[in-house]
Amino acid sequence: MSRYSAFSLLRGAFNGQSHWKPAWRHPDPKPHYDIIIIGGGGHGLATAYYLAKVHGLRNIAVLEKGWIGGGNTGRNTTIVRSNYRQDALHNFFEFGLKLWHGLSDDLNYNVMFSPRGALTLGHSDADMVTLAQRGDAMRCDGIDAELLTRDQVAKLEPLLDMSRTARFPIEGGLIQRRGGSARHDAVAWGYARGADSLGVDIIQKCEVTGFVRDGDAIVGVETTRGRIGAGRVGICVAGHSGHVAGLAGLRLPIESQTLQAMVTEGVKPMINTVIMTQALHCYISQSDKGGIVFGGDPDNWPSYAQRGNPMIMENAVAQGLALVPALSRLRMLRTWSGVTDMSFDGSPIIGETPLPNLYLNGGWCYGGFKATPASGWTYAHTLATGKPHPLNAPFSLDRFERGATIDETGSGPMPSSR
Amino acid sequence: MMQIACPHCGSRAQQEFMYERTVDSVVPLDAPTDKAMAALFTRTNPRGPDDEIWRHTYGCRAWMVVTRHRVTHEITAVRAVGPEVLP
Amino acid sequence: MTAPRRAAKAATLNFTFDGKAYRAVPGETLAAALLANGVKLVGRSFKYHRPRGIMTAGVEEPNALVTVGEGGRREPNTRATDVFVYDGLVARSQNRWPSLRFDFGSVFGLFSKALPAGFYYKTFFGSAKRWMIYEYFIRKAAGLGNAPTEADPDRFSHRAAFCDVLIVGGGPAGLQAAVEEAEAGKRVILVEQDAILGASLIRDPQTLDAGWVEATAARIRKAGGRILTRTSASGYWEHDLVTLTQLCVEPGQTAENRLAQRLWRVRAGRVILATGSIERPIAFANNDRPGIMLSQAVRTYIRRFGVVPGQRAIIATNNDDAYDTADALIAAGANVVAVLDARETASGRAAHAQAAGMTVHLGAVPKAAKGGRQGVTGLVASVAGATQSWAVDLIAVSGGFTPVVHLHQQAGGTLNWVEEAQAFVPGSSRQNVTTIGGAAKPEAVGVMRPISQPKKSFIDFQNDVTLADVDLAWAEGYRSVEHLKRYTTLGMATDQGKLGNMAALGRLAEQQGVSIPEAGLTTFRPPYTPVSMGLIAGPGAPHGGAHIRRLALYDLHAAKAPIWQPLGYWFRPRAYPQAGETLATAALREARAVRTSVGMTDVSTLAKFEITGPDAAAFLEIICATSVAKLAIGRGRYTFMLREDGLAFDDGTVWRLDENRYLLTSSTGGADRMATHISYVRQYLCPHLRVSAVNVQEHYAGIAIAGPRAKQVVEGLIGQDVPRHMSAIAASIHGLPVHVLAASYSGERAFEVYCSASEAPSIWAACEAAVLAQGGCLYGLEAMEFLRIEKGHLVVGGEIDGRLSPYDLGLEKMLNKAGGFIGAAGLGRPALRGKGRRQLVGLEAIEGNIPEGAMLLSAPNAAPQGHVSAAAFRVLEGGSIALGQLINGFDRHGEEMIAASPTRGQSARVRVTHPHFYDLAGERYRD
Amino acid sequence: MTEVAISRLPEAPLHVVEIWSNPQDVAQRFAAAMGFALPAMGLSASNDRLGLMRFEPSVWLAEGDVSGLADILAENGALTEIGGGVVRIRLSGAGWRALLMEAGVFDAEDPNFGPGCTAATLIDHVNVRLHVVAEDVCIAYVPASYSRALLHFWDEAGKTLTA
Repeated sequence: MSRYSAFSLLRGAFNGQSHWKPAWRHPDPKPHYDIIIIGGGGHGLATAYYLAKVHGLRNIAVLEKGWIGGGNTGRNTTIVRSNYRQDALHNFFEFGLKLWHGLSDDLNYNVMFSPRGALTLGHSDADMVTLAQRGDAMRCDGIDAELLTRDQVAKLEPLLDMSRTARFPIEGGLIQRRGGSARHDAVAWGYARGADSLGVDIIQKCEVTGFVRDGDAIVGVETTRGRIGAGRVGICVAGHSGHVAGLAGLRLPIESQTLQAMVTEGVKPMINTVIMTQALHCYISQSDKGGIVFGGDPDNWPSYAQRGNPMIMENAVAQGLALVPALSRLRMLRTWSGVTDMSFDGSPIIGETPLPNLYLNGGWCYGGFKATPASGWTYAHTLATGKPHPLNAPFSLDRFERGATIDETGSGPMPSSR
Repeated sequence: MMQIACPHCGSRAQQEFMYERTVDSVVPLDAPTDKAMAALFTRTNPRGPDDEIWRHTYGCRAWMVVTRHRVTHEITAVRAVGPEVLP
Repeated sequence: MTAPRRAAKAATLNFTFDGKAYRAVPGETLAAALLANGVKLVGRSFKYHRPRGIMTAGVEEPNALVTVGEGGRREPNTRATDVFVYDGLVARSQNRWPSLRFDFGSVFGLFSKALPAGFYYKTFFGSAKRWMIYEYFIRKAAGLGNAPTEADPDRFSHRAAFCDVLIVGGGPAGLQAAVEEAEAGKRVILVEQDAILGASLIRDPQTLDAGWVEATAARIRKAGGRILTRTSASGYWEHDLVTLTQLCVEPGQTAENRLAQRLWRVRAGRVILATGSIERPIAFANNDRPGIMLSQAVRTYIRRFGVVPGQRAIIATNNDDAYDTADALIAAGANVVAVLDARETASGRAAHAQAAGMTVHLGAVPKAAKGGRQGVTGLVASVAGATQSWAVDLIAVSGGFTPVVHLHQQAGGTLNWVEEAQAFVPGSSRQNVTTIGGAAKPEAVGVMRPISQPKKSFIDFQNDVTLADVDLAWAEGYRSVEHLKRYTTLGMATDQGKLGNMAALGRLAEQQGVSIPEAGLTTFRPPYTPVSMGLIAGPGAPHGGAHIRRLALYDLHAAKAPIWQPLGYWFRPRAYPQAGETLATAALREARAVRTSVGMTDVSTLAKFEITGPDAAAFLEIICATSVAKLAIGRGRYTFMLREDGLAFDDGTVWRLDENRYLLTSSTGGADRMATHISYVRQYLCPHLRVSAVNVQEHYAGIAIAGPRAKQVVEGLIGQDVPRHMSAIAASIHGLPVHVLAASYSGERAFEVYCSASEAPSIWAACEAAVLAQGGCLYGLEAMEFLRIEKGHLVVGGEIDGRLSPYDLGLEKMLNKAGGFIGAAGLGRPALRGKGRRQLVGLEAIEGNIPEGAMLLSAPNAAPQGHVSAAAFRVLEGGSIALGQLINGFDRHGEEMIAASPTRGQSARVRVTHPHFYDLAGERYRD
Repeated sequence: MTEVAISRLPEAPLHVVEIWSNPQDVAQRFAAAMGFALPAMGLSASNDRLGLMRFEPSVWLAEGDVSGLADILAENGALTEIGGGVVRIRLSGAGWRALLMEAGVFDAEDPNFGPGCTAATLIDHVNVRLHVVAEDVCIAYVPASYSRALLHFWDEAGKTLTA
């Protein structure tokens, strides 16, 4: 692996940038791996990276149906934060946030993680109490959270409509200053390059079409590039978890829905933080290229279509313009959609399945991107040891039937709650 | 944004409708806990057609079963449910 | 034939560019007007800040981006080729500092060798904070124009339309299709993004009779067809829904009726795409200089606008179409020094041109342009292997044609590769869409491989992506076309790759050693051209798509200038402060009035359902987790509802008004959810029941009258005995029918008076007079909150937060023992009975005031074991009290804890108690 | 072509009529007693004291004098008053169809949607019930809490109507 640095770039200025090696190999699959990870998104690649780096395993393959990072890793709004009310959630995501802060150096790949603050606006005194409660829960567990007054919010984001007559008046906010955003593709590519350099085989254009079983136990996978044996198999295909688990005969507490996002044409800096709100269904940030990145609610009905729906977009933009009226004359340049695994309590599933040797990582709803490092780390632990890490133990698959759901919004038990 | 053929009103815009759940996740009133929770908490979630319950909430308020393809969103059947009604 | 030249005296419109005044002819685009005024340098590129001019005459323009308009109408990144000049137009160049001519950012161009594609992934290491320092400068350099800082003064409309046939594109094919469909009796809509119809006929008018366009348009209109110009089909969605964006005025222009743009949502039976094609540039070194223009654009400027973009031109092409440009230039009096045709053998058209005396070089491929920011001065090309150069001031290029297949692909259609046109054309589609005209049959072209220096050969002009960047991405293993796009940012600029994608694909295919269709293709997603955010939001922008719901008694409340509180879509009075009062003092005064005399409040927003029929009780026993069937006529009781997973989600009261008639109330915030739930159970689960469940939330206004003197007040109003606690009677006030329900949320003797909302104002006025006469007052939500917390009553969203079971809430004893209700099965889940559940408790301050929302800790810095869901003060005695959720809380009464709110720097020492602080025996609400 | 007048009508007695069993029998009793048939989906019917509009499969909206209806329904259905929560807005002039397309999703421009037709739909996020009473008059039944917002929207949109 050629090391990345400013110096190596400068060197390239004199050789026409001809010294760069491929960031990862394009190997053919071996007949057997100790661990196979299905899904070459950020989570799968991070899992492979930590399996190699933390657990010292080498005989690992990541199987990707298309091209790495082409699923939800490349189709989100790149927000990174750990500001959850429920302790199982904020502890998990905070572990990830700490990894984010050192990720570029760890991977020697600049993932452009920019902790410019994850700001949640409150629109009433009741919202402010809810935000305080969330912040207090975080602070009591050692996670940064700061309650902001109206004036502080106005100073931080001068283009917000702070008038008292606004439809959604802004009473204050909760900010997690260590939250922010990152460059999504770089996360997949950085983990891929890191994992590859540690010997992991990343096999693209290799779709899993079935499982090889010995009794109940899973001992390999059938793929479009032939049968591959495995000691343990980890599903890591959020968006399509139901489909892949279905190949093993499992029904999951997951419904796939479309989540769309959009970006405007680039403009000079105007939005400083990642703006979210307690009461509304939109989130706004500005990319390094200057585009205003906009997200909203998932479509709220099942779909595997990677295309958005104008009515959801209209609602998100209407709310965004009510908050930041100056966005009106910017032009929406591009929309994209991901297929999200909507779980039935809004929280992910990482852990064992009823089938020996088969593990599941999915159910990320619309919050998977920020989880990438923590998900990879804990899933690697689970796959390496066969048992969940304490951080992902609460996110077991059987929690629904047991009655131990982790419901941040209290709106369960269905993804499209009434 | 789909157009759904309501059995009572004819073809109408999706905005008038709300998705409820899949037919296989209906929890019968007399189901014991294990069966009820299995229905409530697991889905086939096919990458293909499925039977879904929708309501024409902002139209005739009636419920219906829509057979819809999850990738193409093609709707192949819509069936009325509910009490007996006059034509 | 000589082309018309633009007459200077026809230029009657004033506009400015970078502060300098110019004049334009009506009907001219800003680009045409700038060219006519001799302005060549118009913008700067995104990454290297290279000087750029006008390259196209359409929506595909990558270079000539300007900011137009002022104040809240300022539109950055407007294509100069896609805005028609209006009087007073103000345009500014962007992405330059201090000026367009001397742009400091152009130093990035000097370092371009060290800044290849994806350079930022390989440097700027260190902590995230350090990256933010680099990022600060990167962000300042990035972006193009400046966004407005003010609100938009104009309106945007959303309009639905339905038609049998939607035709996109007002060129010859589209017009012909539209007139045929319209005259066949179909409902037809024809859209054209230009201000006038004709498309290619405007550029090449000789191909059809003069007047054909106007005559055809008239026939379409006569047959009832709708023609929308300045309207672009921007998105093709599900089930043949196409969104159209119509500019009612030009970007930045003031609309007299305040309507800036209109979004049409067209549901079409069939869609015909006659979208034509976009000409491709040619990759050669410095192919981005001002003065290099697409061949058809040159023709457009000459023939449509009478503007000749150069006097000494050379044409580089791989097809026949560009020879028309040579003709147009010559007709306009310009000198065409040569046509460089990449094809090895002369086509008929080429031979004809040669015969007519034109200098045509076959097998000729451009290598490099000469010149700087003020325009090209020459071109170097390879002609049959030898290098040759010419001095020119205009290079017209035509690298072939890319059919506009965006909408077809958005509709889920496939694409087919046509080798002789080197282009993808629409294939099949699962939607009802067909493509006709040039987009379906692009012109044949010769294959043309770039032979120039890759580093300076631009393929994505705006984002400064060169052939070298494509090569580097390949070398580094970014092999899928999606990786290529993302790694190089190709196609991500405001022109969305309309010009450059095919060149990149060709290069990628060359690297892979495969044909272009094998190399893959990126997906086009909406919109076809960028769409204003204000238009997407539409008329909903000011209220975020969420109208405020107005109380029936709004005017009466507003007259008292209350403090309002948002509650879902409603705004309700939170307190009615008197002179000098704060929210807290007003609320306390109001609450004390309820405890000591009488108060009244508006409870109209509560969810209310009238349940009628022989099976009404049976139905309610499915919805409610408590028993209902034993309720006597005229009696009511508290109830709560569970989700199917057994957790509580709402509560309220149920009243038996008559033998087969019940009234069910539930929370305001959960009203819509409850309405859906009730309908689902009634229509889907229990279609056999003989019951009518009607949502009467808005029909009935509700007024609660509470306090020790409430009985006298209500007796006086209705002129008869009041019902005893949890009983209901029908009565009248001033002759108007009301229901009087004796229910208490406050803990005092209390009544809820329900009446038709249309009659509520007069009843409210009567009640208010009676209450004031008894020394009472109005109270708002804040006082209500004080009262209910002290009484230990639950609130949906607070204690009933969707995470607790009836066991956790202490409601187990009220569960219907017979079961059969929704949620009964879910209650059987083992973890709901296990240890470690959060349970409802009361909290009493030992020291300090309990902060609402605070965490409950057993010691400082210990992990939280619960939280405060609602906090208040004892209304009469004072003292901070609260309700909370605490792990195993039922067994912990008497324990001391800390209620800590680090975000507010507040904490209190508390004692865990029973969650009732007032009148435990419930004596006060009985007579 | 695009003129439209918008006015709020005075309150009227409105009831929900729901039939839960034996709908044919009820329909017969109704027709016999009232002199007109229960209207089919999407239609209205009336005599000089009572009009019925059908927006739902088993529910009719009754406007006017409902005396005698309870007896007709007997054990097969029920009558529930809802007039307090509904505001009637009259849209008149040739432009009413175009106005309803603004922020709408229903094809009010369909020539088959003529006098005697009813439809429930969403307009500017508000659930509205429409009743065409004449070629150039449509009455909208609007939830009272949203009526001011919708009136304001229609006033604004009415200024910029085009065919």
